[in-house]
Amino acid sequence: MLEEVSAIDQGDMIINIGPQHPSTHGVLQLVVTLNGETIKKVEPHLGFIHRSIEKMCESLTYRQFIYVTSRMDYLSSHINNHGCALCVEKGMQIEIPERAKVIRVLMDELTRIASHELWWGAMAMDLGAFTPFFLSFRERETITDIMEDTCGARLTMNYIVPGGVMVDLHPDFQRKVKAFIKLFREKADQYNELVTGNIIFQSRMKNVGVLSKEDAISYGCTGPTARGSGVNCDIRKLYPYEIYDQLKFDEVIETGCDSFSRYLVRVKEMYQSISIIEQLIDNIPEGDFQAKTKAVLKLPKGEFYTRVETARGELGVYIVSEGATTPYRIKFRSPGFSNLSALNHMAKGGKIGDLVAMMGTLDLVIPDIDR
Amino acid sequence: MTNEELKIKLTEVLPSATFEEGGEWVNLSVAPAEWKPFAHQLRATEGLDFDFLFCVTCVDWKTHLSMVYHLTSTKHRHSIVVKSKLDRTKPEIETVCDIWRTAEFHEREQAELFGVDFLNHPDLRKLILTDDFEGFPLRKDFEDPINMIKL
Amino acid sequence: MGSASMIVLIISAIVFAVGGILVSKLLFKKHNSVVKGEAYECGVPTIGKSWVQFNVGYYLFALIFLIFDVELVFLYPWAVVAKSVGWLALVEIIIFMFILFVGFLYAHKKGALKWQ
Amino acid sequence: MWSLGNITHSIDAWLNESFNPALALLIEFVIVGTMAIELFAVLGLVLVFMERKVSAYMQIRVGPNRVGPKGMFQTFADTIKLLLKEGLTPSGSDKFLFNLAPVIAIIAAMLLLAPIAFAKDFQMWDLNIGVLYVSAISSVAVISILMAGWSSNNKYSLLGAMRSGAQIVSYELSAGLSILAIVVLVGSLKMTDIVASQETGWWLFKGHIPALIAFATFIIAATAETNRAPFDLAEAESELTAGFHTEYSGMRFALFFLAEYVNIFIVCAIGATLFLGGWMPFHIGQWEAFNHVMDFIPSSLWFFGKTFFLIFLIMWFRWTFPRLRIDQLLNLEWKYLLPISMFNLLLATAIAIFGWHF
Amino acid sequence: MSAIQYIKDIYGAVKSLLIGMKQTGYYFTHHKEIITQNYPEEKQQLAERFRGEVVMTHDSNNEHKCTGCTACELACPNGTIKIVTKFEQTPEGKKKKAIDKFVYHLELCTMCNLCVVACPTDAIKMDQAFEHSVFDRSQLTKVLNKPGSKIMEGVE
Repeated sequence: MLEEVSAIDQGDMIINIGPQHPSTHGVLQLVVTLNGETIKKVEPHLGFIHRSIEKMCESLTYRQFIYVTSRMDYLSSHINNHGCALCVEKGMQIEIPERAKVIRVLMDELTRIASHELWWGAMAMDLGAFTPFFLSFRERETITDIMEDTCGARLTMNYIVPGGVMVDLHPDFQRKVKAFIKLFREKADQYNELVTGNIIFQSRMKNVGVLSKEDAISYGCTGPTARGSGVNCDIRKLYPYEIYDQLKFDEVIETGCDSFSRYLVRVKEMYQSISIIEQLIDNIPEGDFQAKTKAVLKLPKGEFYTRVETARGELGVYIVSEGATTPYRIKFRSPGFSNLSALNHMAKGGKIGDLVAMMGTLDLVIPDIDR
Repeated sequence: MTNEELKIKLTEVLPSATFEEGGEWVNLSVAPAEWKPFAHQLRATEGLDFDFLFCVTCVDWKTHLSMVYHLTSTKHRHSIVVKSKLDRTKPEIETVCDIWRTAEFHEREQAELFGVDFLNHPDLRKLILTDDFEGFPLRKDFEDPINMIKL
Repeated sequence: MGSASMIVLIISAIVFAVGGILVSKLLFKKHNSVVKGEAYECGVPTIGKSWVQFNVGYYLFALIFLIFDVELVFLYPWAVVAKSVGWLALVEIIIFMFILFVGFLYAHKKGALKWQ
Repeated sequence: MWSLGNITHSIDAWLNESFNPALALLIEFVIVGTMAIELFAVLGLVLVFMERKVSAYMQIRVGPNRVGPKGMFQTFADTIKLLLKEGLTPSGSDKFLFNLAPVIAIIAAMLLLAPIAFAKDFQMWDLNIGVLYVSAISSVAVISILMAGWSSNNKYSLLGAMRSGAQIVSYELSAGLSILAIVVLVGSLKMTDIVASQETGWWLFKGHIPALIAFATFIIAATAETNRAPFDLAEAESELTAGFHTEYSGMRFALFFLAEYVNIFIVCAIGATLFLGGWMPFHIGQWEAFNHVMDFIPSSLWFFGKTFFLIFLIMWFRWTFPRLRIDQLLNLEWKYLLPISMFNLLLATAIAIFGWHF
Repeated sequence: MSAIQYIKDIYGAVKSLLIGMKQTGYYFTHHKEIITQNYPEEKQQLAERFRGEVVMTHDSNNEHKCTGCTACELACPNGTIKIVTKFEQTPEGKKKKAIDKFVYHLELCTMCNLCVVACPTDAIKMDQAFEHSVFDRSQLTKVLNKPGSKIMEGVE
């Protein structure tokens, strides 16, 4: 508080962006010190929707806790579940069938596209263009429809169980996904015309929120945020899980280190995800979708850490087990939390308008940060 | 570098470190007092180059607290887990946020949820909880006055 | 209808605006509370005063504007007669614009038009 | 032929016959005032509805479709809602200025109606410095924004007001210069003269390149002066929540909202008058038959058609483009628009003096 | 900045803006691209697997399959389900455990499907109903077994 008072004496202005602000996409509070329009300091205040998911999971069984994690990063809920299930499977040493692996990866990539679509629209809206938001929701809607067909829910699917997936794919799945791929390829190029090539968009994002490679590593940034700074950190490539090592896809890396390269990484990632889906959609192996597991899961005593690549970066699931049916301690290393910590560094010297662009390209999902 | 080579190298850097068996990564324990210089060496030593701190956790073992740092090197792609036992009544450990800047937020989070005091941390205010919150919610003996599940 | 229309329009604007506000005042019941009177700042109390000394960046533009706006006012009467005066008007304005443009370039070089 | 001009003349004549001149004048004033207020109300309703529908169709939605046929009465319902809302005044604000600001905004918008020629012989005040009058009055609008932003005792409002100040004063220059290009071609500041000069063709077509450039600059500057996206920095909702009118609610907010839309109408009307010939029908040189058919369409329809076309253009901008940043916005003006329009004025002068236009 | 570059910049900028306007102009003129559904009139066909709420299936004889084993209650992460059991007299005179009330708190349910998976007799399933809004929260607490219903023959 003292610091803030002294800042005011110097003719600076302290302004709250959030908790109820259109561009924070949730209840995040940023206390911004301004000099005119120039940002001197950004201080995030978190916890408005902190639910202590880690504590909650300590009282839930290994089957139950997975569903809670859908509520963390709700836009890539399926990938969160995936990470948790992988950790339990690692502890229990469950070998899951090929079919389940492929289904999981397919759903992961669909979720990633859905998440990036939403980010794309919201990002455009942050910069003041409304139309892309509605356009991106059309494709996202197609994906959620596919999800709904198979998983029974649109956002928090809870489709993954330890040992595989909950139910088998819907008979229409392949047809609908193929239709989606066609639609996506057609529309995504249009969107690039509307947004990516637009001079105002480019000038709003280029050389804004510069995060050098060293800083990105030091701040623990992962996912598209770090890849926009030239760090290769794609978990799917570095520590492949499921069948990612058998797939052909590129890790998208841009070396511009600014908002625009982060933007490009996400846009190009959508195309990569589409190519992954194309590789898999005709090659879903027959067989079980779920491995036989015991009714009550008990992880052996020990510590287990798995990581997956969510739409926002690296999600780490760290389970400390005492051999009971519930985890002794569980920690989620969420990507958004680390990415947010770099915001102050990036924002210094920028304008308020830049701050909005930066938050847009960091793709913050507040429940993911607060947990 | 394989885990065995890593162990040898780490013993050179810190002879007093004790290794734990099991797990996919090298697990080692250090005393809280030794942690800070050790962290400096982990970051700076040629061949180790642990530049990426990806997870900072605290575990309440009822008798003591234990800090867990997950480190990896973006250059050599090897990872280690460093643990440090803390006294439960007065948990104190040096901050590492000048070495890995991501630690600033992670340490603030652990500080308020477990009550760990990170010495020399630039800004150890509450990040998630309200300023007047009492207690450390993730400790095992914490009782939430309002429990939604026990209706 | 001439310049009287200004008065008519001002009166009708006031009638419209004040009348609208008064009508709406009649229609709702006022509930006073302290929270309602607070300035909106995303739901948290404001830190410090809002009426602060402000960055000079905005004012520089206002100053440069002043110079150019005066120039613009000079141009209006010239524009009306330019056609009848003929090519002399063109020569005049080229000289005028040249001087102005040099001044403009000077301001630009000095960085007055750059948002610091 | 049916025209608004004839109607006004006959009303005028009838009033002067029936009453003594002073009373007749007073009645005329009342009629004009009421019509101005009505125009305001109708414009507000129509433009808001239009904006919603345009944005909806651009965003693959249907837009308002519940109240009335195709949602026609949606804005009407919204107006009633705003009437019934409590107008809050923040406790720390400068109450006098806070209440005055929306009234000033409305007055500025209303005064701009005076020189606009809505149809043939249908104009309130055909003053001989019509264009200058428009430039002068339109700068009053920024005062209301500054007043609102400053008096609200809110940091967002203050920032929005400051931005708006810097923005509007900057863009006034290129707006003025682009208007001047036409004034040079016409040789008069009078609205009727400007319209009359376009009988053989609109300036946009017969003014060569300078008119085209002037038109483009005018549209950009008009968008900026009315605080519309992509230049809506004063109320950039993703940065400043609602900018200068953050603290306004109920009817006071509605007045700002209305003033914004009426301002759009007015700048578009002026744009239509200067570049698209105002109420003048579309004529092509010697094509007598074609011109005669065009004459058959009432002049008021021509005027409103052109104005609404320009309004649509401005709406199209809004729903396509993202917002500029404040320094980019000023850069655009001082680095691009101002030098271009200065150069353009020289070009227009040369064309006017040597008679190179059609 | 050279003059040619200056003009090129302007040309590129204007071109990119016009391309963008072409896109929105396309949607403005092509009304069949509209994806709005007027909700109460046009209801979307929900997927057959859509999870809206938990229901208990009853056949025409008002019989259900629930044995009251509480597997679902244990599986539920939120404490959504409470099973109240009672002892019933079978015709042979033996006492048999059966459900009295299957209480389901819709307001706590997150539709995670774990109870349905856990049920050994397929007594409960997910229904597609999604219009759950009520004026009083207590209406969201439901009893799933219909009054007077019995357990189906042969279900253990």
